[in-house]
Amino acid sequence: MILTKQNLMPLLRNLTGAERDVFVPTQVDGVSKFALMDKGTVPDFEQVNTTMPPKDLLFPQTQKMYHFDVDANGSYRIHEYDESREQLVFGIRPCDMRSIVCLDEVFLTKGFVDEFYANAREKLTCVCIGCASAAETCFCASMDVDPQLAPNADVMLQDCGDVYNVIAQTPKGEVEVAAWAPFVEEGVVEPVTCEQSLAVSMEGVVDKLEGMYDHPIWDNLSIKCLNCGTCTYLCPTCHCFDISQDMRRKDGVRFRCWDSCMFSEYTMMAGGHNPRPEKLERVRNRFMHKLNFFERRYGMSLCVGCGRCVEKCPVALDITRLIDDVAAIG
Amino acid sequence: MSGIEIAHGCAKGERPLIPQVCRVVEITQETPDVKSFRLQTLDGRKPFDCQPGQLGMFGLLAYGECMFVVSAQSDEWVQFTVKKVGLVTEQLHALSVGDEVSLRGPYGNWWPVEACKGKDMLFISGGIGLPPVRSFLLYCLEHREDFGRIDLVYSGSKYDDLVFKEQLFDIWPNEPDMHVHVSLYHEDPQWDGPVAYTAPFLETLELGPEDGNRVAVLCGGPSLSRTCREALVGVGFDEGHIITTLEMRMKCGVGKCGRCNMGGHFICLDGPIFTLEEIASMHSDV
Amino acid sequence: MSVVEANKTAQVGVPDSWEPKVIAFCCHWCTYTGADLAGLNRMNYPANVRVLRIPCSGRMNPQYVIEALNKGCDGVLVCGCHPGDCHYVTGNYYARRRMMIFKRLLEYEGLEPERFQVRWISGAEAGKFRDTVMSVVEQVRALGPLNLTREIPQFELPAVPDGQEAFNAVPEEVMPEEVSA
Amino acid sequence: MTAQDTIRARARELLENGEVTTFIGWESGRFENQTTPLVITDASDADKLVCNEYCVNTLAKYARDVVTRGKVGMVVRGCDSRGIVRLINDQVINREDVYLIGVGCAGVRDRKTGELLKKCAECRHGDPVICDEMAGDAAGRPQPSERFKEVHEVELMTQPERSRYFEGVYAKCIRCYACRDVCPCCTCRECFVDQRRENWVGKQNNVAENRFYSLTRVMHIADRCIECGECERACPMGLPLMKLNRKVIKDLNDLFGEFESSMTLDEEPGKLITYDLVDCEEFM
Repeated sequence: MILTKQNLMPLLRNLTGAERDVFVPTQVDGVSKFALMDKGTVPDFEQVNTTMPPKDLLFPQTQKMYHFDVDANGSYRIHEYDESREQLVFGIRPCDMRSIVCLDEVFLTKGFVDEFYANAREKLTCVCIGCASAAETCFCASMDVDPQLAPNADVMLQDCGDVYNVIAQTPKGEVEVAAWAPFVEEGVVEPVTCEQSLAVSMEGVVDKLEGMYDHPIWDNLSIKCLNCGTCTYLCPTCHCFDISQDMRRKDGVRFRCWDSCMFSEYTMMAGGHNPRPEKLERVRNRFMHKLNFFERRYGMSLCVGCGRCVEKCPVALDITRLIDDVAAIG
Repeated sequence: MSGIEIAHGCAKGERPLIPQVCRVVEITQETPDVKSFRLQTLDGRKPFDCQPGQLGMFGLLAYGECMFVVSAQSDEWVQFTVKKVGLVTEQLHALSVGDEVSLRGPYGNWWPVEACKGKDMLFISGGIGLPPVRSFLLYCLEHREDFGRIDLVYSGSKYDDLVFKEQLFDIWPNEPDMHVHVSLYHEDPQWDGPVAYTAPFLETLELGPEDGNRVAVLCGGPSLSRTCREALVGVGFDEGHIITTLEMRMKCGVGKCGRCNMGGHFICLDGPIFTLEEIASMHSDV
Repeated sequence: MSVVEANKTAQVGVPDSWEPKVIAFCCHWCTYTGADLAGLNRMNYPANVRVLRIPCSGRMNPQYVIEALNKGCDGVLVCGCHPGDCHYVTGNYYARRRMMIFKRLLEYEGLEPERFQVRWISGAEAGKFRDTVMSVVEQVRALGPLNLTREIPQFELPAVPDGQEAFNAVPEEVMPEEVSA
Repeated sequence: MTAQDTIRARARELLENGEVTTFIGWESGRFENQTTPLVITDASDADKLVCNEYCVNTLAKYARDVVTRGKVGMVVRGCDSRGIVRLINDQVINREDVYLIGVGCAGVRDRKTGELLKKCAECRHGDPVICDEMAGDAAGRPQPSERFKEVHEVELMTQPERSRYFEGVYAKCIRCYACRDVCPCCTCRECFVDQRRENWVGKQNNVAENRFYSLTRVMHIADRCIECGECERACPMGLPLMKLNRKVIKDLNDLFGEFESSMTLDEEPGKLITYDLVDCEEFM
């Protein structure tokens, strides 16, 4: 089926119903992120990917887990929040769809299912738009992500120049596309292949990293790092969180919020011992987690090649240069 | 001679981050800064069933929660032993019997009780490292016939720092075929026993590996683990027969919040119990 | 539309039982004794103010002001000795500079000037303490509630399950005897 | 002999004769016109050093991390040198720990748009304020026009407008702390943000906590800020942080007299840690 780009806006306006929040990539006050589509928003499908990743929809930066208060005879009561709502994200890119696969692995497998994430994930419908052109920092093709394909998206819109090739990939997708009848026509068009200027070879990098724990490469890399949290908060696959509470007299809310392995108190223990005290251990841990640890544990790389950290790092620390340096080592 | 088989990533559960409200039924003051708390649910039941060595996230709703080993359990309660070192533990030490706390669990794997059947057991721990070791020791004493000779090597910096003194000096020495060796790091007027650090003290006891029939269980601070590992390997122990329980900062307890990782393994989910052989193969920043 | 009217519109959602909460950081050597003297002389001043003793106005950390405003206070008053009377000689000179800069910064960020005030009140000026407190409370009452933490407005509760009585969000102390229908 | 060649030659020389253990400069990044900080320890890497109009990072704070390895050689322009003065005056490093090679700076450009960066358009001191030697002539840049233009614009807004404006600013902040980690004035051993036991600022990301963090940081660097604008450049969300810092500097100058921090090693202490009996009085 085919959707012309002119029909895109009418389709979007038609989709924004009352019972579902539609998120589109747009500029909000100078920050490009996925925001709620209402009358005023101008979706920006030309920009390849947003500065703020879509993980905010599934795993908000601050998520209230439960509220506790004291009942009549003075004992605590716990009320769980379920703030998940029916959501549709329109215009998510294949690299971000691939990051959702990583988040699903973390939150939904290995003996414990995180029900906050599970509720949100179940109620999320993803309409993915493929990329016809890539930004200079995109390298998703090197991280086995096809810029025009997202297997786990509900509906895939392959960019074919001035039309989209509409493919419904899940039952939820079929239901969705059925409702688009007035805007789409029959036919199949060849998608545009997306050229990427930045490419790295991951050949043997994962195994080489295994033995490079004490290699001087980490020292040269971590010296220039500021240890701020920009790369971890902008990365679509970073999922570390902290749990804390906010009190008002005897009742309070316990919430979980994003945390970064780059912060010094991330692994600080009560007795004062910190297994990762210096920048070197933290930078090494972050890149090893992206390229090796996650691969060993879940069988897929935790880097999807979206290029956000390459673009926004204040000191231009570049994961692709690390991959090249590791590949170059004998 | 392969090492001891340990189950990893075997804890299961629903709604992992939501605690249940429990009540403190008994508090025993072990040392000036260590207390043991026995917990029951509000209606008097055992909060959860757990294997020896498993962890529980015990804390106060107003201040936070920390991960502790279930140092003892019975049919009605679970017991945690808490040393006062930080914000939450300080508030825990201010609790009195009947107060309400938050508890969730059980998390982590457990001591390989099946794999160690029929073997001699050598428990080594220092200071606040005794509670995790005690959970295994109590299991061995309950199933005494399944295990051979049991040795406990325990040391602390001062006499006051020794935990579970009553069991240490009165109950355990009289257990069949069980030998308790206690030492202090420094001279102490109340103590006339041996004064030595754990590793040299261990060497004086000549407890050999009995060609694979003895399993060493180790739990203590980073320095104790390192020195005792060298002492044990020096005496001939194979690293696959030395089991330890690791400690790192934990927040979720279910291998998702990412901070207690050693390499690709999460200590709260795949651990905390590993053999030294497994730890050697991981990227260790402990 | 003057500042006060502008905020009058903000008061639409305010229950008439609302009472402003003002916190007063009082220097132990002067203002605290002044407040004590006001009590001795049976001077009454509105109960909306909570007095917090600090060793010297120089000890006044700007973070306390923001923390107080974040945690639900509607106004902050910082009082210290008159310049020259400070028990620690230079405490209030530093405080004067720091508070002048901080007051301008808060106003620059959109806080109404009346919500954060600083006064020098000596140990003998009980009357001045009472008048200051009364004027600050009246000014803050005119401005209405601040509730900086709109994200956690008295914990909008999840649906209260099975028949437990709903949690009454109005703080207990000022809960009127019987909640009018 | 361009400045870059002089720097490379001098860096190689200093490293070879052991006068410095490490040398801090920039190297070119992967993309066109992209530079990234570089710390070299052996002389053979000296040819990687670049010094052009796209070196956007201020290097001062790296001296703190590397000084433990021995004497540090470094390229300094206006903002870097004031950062080094700041570190020395805050007793984070000593003057003899660093060997400074000065370079005149005409402002650096954005690698994509090629335009002068905002921080350089507002920069008041392009040439280094201290250095051991100069590798190239001073740029002698004209003083920028209106230092406090942005601050005036915000001050002219009405109170509700300002409140909404800063509400919007703090709603964007994601608390990544890049502004703190890039600032040469922010050199506390343990920042109040990491003191979880005291829990000064909560970890949740809402306007109230973001404002608490931001206001505290502004007050902590109030009279020491060197106006390098790195915090604004490093912020991934584009928060106008210099509007806050410059507001405080403007007030300090108006109330307590003109003063520019971190210009000389023997400068008088900042206005907030000194006092004057005849300050104007508004709390009587």
